[in-house]
Amino acid sequence: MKKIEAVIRPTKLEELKTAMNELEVRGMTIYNVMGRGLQKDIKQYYRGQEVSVDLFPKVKVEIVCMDNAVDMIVQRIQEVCRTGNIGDGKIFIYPIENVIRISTQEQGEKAL
Amino acid sequence: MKKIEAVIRPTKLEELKTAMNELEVRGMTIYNVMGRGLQKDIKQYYRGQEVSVDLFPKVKVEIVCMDNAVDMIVQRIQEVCRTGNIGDGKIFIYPIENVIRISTQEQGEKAL
Amino acid sequence: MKKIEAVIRPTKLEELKTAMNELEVRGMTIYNVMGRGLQKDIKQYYRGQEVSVDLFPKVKVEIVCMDNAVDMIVQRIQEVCRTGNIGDGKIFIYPIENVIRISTQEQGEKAL
Amino acid sequence: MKAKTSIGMVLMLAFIMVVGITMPALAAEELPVDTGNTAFIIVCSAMVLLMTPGLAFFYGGMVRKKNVLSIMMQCFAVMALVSVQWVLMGYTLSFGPDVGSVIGNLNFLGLHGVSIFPSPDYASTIPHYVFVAFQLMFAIITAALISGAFAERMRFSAFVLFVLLWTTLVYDPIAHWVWGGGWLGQLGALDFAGGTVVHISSGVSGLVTALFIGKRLGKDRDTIVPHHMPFTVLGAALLWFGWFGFNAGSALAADGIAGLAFLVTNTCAAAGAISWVAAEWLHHGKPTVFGAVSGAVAGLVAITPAAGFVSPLSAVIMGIMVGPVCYLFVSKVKEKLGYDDSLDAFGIHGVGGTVGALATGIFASTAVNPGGADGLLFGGLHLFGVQLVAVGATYIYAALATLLILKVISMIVPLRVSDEEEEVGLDTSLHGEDAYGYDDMGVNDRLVGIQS
Amino acid sequence: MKAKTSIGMVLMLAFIMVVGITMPALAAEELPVDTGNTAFIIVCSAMVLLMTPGLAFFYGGMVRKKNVLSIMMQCFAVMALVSVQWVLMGYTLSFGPDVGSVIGNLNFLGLHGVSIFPSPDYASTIPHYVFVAFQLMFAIITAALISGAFAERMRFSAFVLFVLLWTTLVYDPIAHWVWGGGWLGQLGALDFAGGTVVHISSGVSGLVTALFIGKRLGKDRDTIVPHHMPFTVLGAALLWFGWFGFNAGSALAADGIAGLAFLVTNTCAAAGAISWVAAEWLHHGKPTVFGAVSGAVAGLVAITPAAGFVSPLSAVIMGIMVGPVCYLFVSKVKEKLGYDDSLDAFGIHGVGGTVGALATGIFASTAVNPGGADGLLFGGLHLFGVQLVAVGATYIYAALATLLILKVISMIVPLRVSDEEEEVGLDTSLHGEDAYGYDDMGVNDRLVGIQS
Amino acid sequence: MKAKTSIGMVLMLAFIMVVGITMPALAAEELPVDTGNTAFIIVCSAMVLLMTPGLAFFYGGMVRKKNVLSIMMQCFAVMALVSVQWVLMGYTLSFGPDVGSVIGNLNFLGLHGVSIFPSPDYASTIPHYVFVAFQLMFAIITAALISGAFAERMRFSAFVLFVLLWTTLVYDPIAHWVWGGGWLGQLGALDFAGGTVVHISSGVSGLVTALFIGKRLGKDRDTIVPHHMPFTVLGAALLWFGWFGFNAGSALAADGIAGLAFLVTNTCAAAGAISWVAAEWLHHGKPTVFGAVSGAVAGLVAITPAAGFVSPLSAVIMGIMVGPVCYLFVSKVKEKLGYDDSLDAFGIHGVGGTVGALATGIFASTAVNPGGADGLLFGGLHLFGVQLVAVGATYIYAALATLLILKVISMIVPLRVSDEEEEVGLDTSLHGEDAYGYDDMGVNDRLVGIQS
Ligand SMILES: Nc1ncnc2c1ncn2[C@@H]1O[C@H](COP(=O)(O)OP(=O)(O)O)[C@@H](O)[C@H]1O
Ligand SMILES: Nc1ncnc2c1ncn2[C@@H]1O[C@H](COP(=O)(O)OP(=O)(O)O)[C@@H](O)[C@H]1O
Ligand SMILES: Nc1ncnc2c1ncn2[C@@H]1O[C@H](COP(=O)(O)OP(=O)(O)O)[C@@H](O)[C@H]1O
Repeated sequence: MKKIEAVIRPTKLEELKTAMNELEVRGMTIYNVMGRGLQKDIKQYYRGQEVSVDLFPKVKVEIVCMDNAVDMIVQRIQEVCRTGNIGDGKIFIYPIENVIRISTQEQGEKAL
Repeated sequence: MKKIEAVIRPTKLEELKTAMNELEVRGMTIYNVMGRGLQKDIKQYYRGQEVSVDLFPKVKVEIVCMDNAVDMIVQRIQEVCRTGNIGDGKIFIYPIENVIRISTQEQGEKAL
Repeated sequence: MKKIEAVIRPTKLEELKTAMNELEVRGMTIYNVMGRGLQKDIKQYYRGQEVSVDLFPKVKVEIVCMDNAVDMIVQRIQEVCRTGNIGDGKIFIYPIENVIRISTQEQGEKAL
Repeated sequence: MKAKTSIGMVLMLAFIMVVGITMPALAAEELPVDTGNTAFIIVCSAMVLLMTPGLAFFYGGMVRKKNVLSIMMQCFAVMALVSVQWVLMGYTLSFGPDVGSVIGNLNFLGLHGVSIFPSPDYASTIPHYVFVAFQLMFAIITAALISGAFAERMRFSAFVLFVLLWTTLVYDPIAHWVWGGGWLGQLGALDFAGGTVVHISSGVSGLVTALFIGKRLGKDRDTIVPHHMPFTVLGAALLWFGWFGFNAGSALAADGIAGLAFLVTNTCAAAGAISWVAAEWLHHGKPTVFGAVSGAVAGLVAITPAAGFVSPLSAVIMGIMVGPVCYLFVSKVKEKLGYDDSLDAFGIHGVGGTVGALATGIFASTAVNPGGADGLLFGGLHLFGVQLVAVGATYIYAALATLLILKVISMIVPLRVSDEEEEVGLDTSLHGEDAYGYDDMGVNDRLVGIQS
Repeated sequence: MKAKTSIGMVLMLAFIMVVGITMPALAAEELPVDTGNTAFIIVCSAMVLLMTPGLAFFYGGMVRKKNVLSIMMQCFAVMALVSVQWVLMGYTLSFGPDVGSVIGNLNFLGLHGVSIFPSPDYASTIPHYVFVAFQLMFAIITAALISGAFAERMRFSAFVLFVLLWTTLVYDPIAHWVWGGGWLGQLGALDFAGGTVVHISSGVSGLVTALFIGKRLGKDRDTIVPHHMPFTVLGAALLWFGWFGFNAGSALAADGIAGLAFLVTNTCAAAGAISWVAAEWLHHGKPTVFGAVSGAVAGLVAITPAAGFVSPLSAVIMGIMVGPVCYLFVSKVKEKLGYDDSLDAFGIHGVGGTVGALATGIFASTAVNPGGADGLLFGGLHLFGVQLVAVGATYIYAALATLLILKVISMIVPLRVSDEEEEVGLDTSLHGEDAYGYDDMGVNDRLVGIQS
Repeated sequence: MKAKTSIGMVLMLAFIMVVGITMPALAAEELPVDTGNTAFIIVCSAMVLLMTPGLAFFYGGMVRKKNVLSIMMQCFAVMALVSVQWVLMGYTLSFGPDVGSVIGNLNFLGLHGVSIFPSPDYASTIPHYVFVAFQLMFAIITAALISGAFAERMRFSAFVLFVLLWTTLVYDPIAHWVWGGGWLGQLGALDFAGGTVVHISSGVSGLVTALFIGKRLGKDRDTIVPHHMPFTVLGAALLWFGWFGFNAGSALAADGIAGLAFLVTNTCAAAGAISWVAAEWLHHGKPTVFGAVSGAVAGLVAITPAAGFVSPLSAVIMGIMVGPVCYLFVSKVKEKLGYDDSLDAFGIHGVGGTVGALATGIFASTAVNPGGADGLLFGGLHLFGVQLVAVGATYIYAALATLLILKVISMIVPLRVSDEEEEVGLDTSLHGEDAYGYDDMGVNDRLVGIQS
């Protein structure tokens, strides 16, 4: 099994959920993060003090799946989340050893 | 070493902390996430607009531990967090290569 | 590639960002977490009810980098984030299998 | 059910139209209006109205994030329901010509006979409509106060029934007893702005309801803490502000008594805040904001019955007394007795109101207000006795009538939400809303769900 | 550009100084001041001023988190710009001596000739300055209301131009028509506190602007939901409170009509909240807080033109009518027609104002207020006709004038932000600020960026 | 320590009872009360009281999330402490019969001799209690304003001492000098509602304290930005609203001067907002909400001393002047000089108050208010000189007395929290509370900790 971690534009979340529904990928965990890659700083002003904002709000979506589903999911995330501009986000893939569904105690593949 | 990641019902957090205290597992990192697995959608209404909520608030608890402690901890999390209903959450187990305690520079097992 | 995950004092975030800029490490993902390690509980009071707070606000910084950059980065994080007191935080290092930049579809090293 | 509702609506509309159209207000004796007094009571009415949203924030900050809207909804529902009930029949039950010293008759049904001229019976220098409006605001805030006792677990439909029955069967009669020509007023009980009528009646009724419907889930295991303290501070500020209208306005004229009421109200609020914070600071070592605002409200409650009758220095003493008493009550006694008065409606309003009503029997002084009476300290034994009777009668009547109302309602609809609804939170389960969209996904954009 | 601005500033300063210094206020007839009425209207003015920040929160809670400051900025900008415009020339255009029944002349330019004594023409028991201030507050809230229609996408510089032009070319004339001696007032149109002048004019102009600048990005795909419901509740509470000053103050005296206006205002707000919630409860099964506060505001809008002319029972009926009508409008009709009136400025103020203006022609009764007129229900055919004319004229004039203004502005500066600015959010892209620092990094400390 | 506290309490109670009981208020000359004026000043008092919670939100939004409650606690503490101090001795020090032109005597100790009838000496148409209450509200807001200068680092116990000493030793005398029959009033200094008494005195004292206790940790490294801008907007709105009571109420009657004060107050606030935003827009290219509300407050500060004396057009000019001056001060001068006036108590109130006091000496005109005086522009050289003296005297006295007070307190208790407390945040470390429970764990349920 693998964990796919996609850090995306917040505005793309709905589309991504829809796309995952189409792939019948339902299980996912999502949270707000701040991040930076190649995106440039923004300036803000408070009573004349200039402040440089160098972290941007993103959403991180975690999807754990079988090895053979990885390509398909990553492919779809890219399609949906790409605008072609800096700031589109990144996808990270990690190894994972086991998954357990708490309600039923099922493990591994069955627990997904 | 392993990282155990449990996505649980927010209401179970206190019990889980108590249970971990009993196992003398103190170190943990916790944050709010939204997630979905098999749970069904909820409807909300805003001036007559129906909105379908398909992400549910969960809490993610991360515990890094020695390999031999994994089973005991996972076992305990399941006991405490199971109500038997859909929405109880999931546990994920990942490999981890090293841990460092910043204050002392201890590494690996000692740093836990 | 590796993922470095540092759970640090919120007040150290700015310095850490500056330090990473110096190392020319720009990509990172950051979010608020609550955690505990060896830190002691704090008491709060609400209309005379004592409440024991046993989770402390921390910031988690995730940096994905090439294998050979890990030591340098970890070293720098430790320098910047250490005050020598309990509560300085921890650094975790994980294996990671792949990274993809969504905007360009670059993979692996190039995507960092 | 829809058919039934529609028929009911049509009937009600028909009734209203018949009453409204066939009975134009009678232009009566045409007493002259005093513009100063009228300006004063109109503005005071607006200030008292603002107390209920103030309460929504005061209470709303104290509950958990998942229930904040349910509290605000209850407060707004009270504003809406009681406003209409008052116009239709509440006012006449409270202030209609007396029937047997216990209730008003139906002369003013649908405000028939109320006009733009002063009534000779009440507040004869201000338009009758203004008196109606001012008194309405008291009915609203009283019913709203109760909700703090059973927050985070009552079914909204049951709450709607409760408010309508309670305001009609409990508030309206008690208001009549004290201010509308009823037996307590005749007896000589002093209740300047509503220590018994407002605070004891609501506090006691809240307590009874809290006992009746039981504790919140998990209450015994966990301490439930406020989710948004600045809201509670905002609410306390609006309450303090509105309370000036409440107490000073109860003079029903812009005169020296109103000025006295204003000053002692502020003084007792201040002293209450100080004494509560002092008590907790000594007790657990931290002066808290929650303590400061709670103490201020306790002080405001205590001075309410006394406002036009005591000196500023007596107000200092009353404030110093009420803070620690309420603090002890909500932090220790409540815990001991083990009931779940969620936001201390009884602990602050019931207890504070009792302290205030009795203190009125101690500190009232004709040297300050010749139109009042002398309390214990000034040799007035009688007054103290009467105050005891007023307090006792209010406790007993409010408790029994509330119990009856709850029994009746629980035969129609469950008072309490299901355990699952309670766990999910009332905002989502009862009202289908979340308070803070921005806590969910999408920092910059909250685009939830696909349109249906 | 800097040079141009500086020159402009110098010129303006010079103008102001010349006018201000060479023309001291003339101490005129010295009509006596009634302290009660003056106290009343001063306080009412303050209450009406508070409605605009109330609106900032009412609206601010409804937008997405990334745009909340842009809404608040628009409301504050209106307060600032219209306040100065009014003193310089708005007041004289609206209330200066009549020119051809359509506009005021320039006699009061820069408030020349306005003094601490009452004007013989308006509100002759209160200082002229007080009348100016009270009327100013109406001009402010009206312009602010419009912004709800095109929230989350208008460029701020375009908004500034829009406010200045709109208040001068749309509000000032319409106010003159109805209240300043213009043709609608002469015709006998009843608009106690601004059903047409305030609510229809702003609602219609909002709708036109929303159509002109187009929908928000993603509007068709997603349902955009409020980011902070308690703010919306707070805003509604401040609006309800301030509306007492708005409607009761429109009597321009602390008298029985003011009292009537106060009571029916409260009653209609309450009935509006009830009927809206009833409608949605029947419709989708949940009574919402958002529905309750929206219904209350709809009720307040509807009663505005009628406040001094109808009985409390009529106010109940009007409230029951307006809730479902507005609910239907914002939940169904708007969707059908497919325009993006972001926060329902038209759906509540335009529609509710129309209901109210027509209902005034139905329910007004000289039995309640001898100074008013009789509506349809009391045999008054004429009034209803006149109300129709007033509504129609306001729709047409507001729509056309707004369209013209938008055309002109769009030739100077784009009305709408760029897509990227819209996606990032107006707070950061237009104003360089974030509303909630604490949502970002650093739970305990928000130390953003390196000092420049 | 407990024993000591108890003894102190008993002694105080005894004192209060003796004074309170043995000295009933003397029913004096019984001047007639004007209901309009009384209604006005009572309501204005309530509005001014609301300014302090307004300030709590204005300031509270500006600090970091970890310190928001500490600010609110300071504001509430001032409300509580000064209210009691005023009744006990503050009023008599400020407004008791004059002793040597510098202070009031102790005739009104514990409000002995103050009654429900007007005082012949002050505001002879309103009850003496009302005058006491109105003046009290000024004492409260003044002390609260200071806290902005040393926010996020002062120990609460030191703050309590500071407030008590400062209000007694600084505010009370200066109020006496200007309004209580003291030397500045005798000299002819014009300070309609408190430019020197309120704003300069608090601003200067804040600056001195900020210098005395030093900068916040990390101040030099990071720009500390507001954590909750909507709170700051809410606070500014409540300040603007309350300021009407502050300035118009200072006429002490509901008359034309009150009306003038109202209108110029609004005008100058508006012009201040416009000019600040214009300045920053030209300077860094973005018009900010923070700028708009800061400019409005600066405008309100500037008009305060001038409110009853200048024309609306002069108010426009004053607003245009004060915005850029304050903006320059807080964005550039402060940075240059390197002190840490956290929330610009000096930058806005000190600087704005100075601008206002001097502008009064320029723009005041007897053509507008015959009871005032003529400023420079109208040939009045004398007034400007006197204003300079008043400003200078206030600067010097406030600075020296504050310094002395700080020295004394620092010998009793450290003024500043420990570095660790400061890093953790004052809310948790001093008050044992968190502002926003919902930011912590448990989205739906916040169940913190096991009950102890
Ligand atoms: N090396 C990295 N380690 C951790 N997170 C990263 C890294 N690089 C990028 N990210 C995350 O991915 C997000 C998207 O990156 P971004 O720079 O905006 O895209 P790109 O690099 O394609 O321009 C960032 O905001 C950050 O949260
Ligand atoms: N495949 C997955 N990848 C990532 N997170 C998941 C996945 N499946 C479930 N989760 C997380 O676990 C939580 C609990 O899952 P849930 O569906 O409620 O339990 P179950 O699948 O047993 O019904 C979800 O809300 C989500 O956060
Ligand atoms: N075993 C662990 N598993 C997961 N997170 C941990 C673990 N130990 C520590 N942490 C995280 O690291 C943070 C810093 O740990 P802390 O106890 O404060 O440092 P130390 O252990 O050096 O005293 C904690 O708040 C928690 O978020």
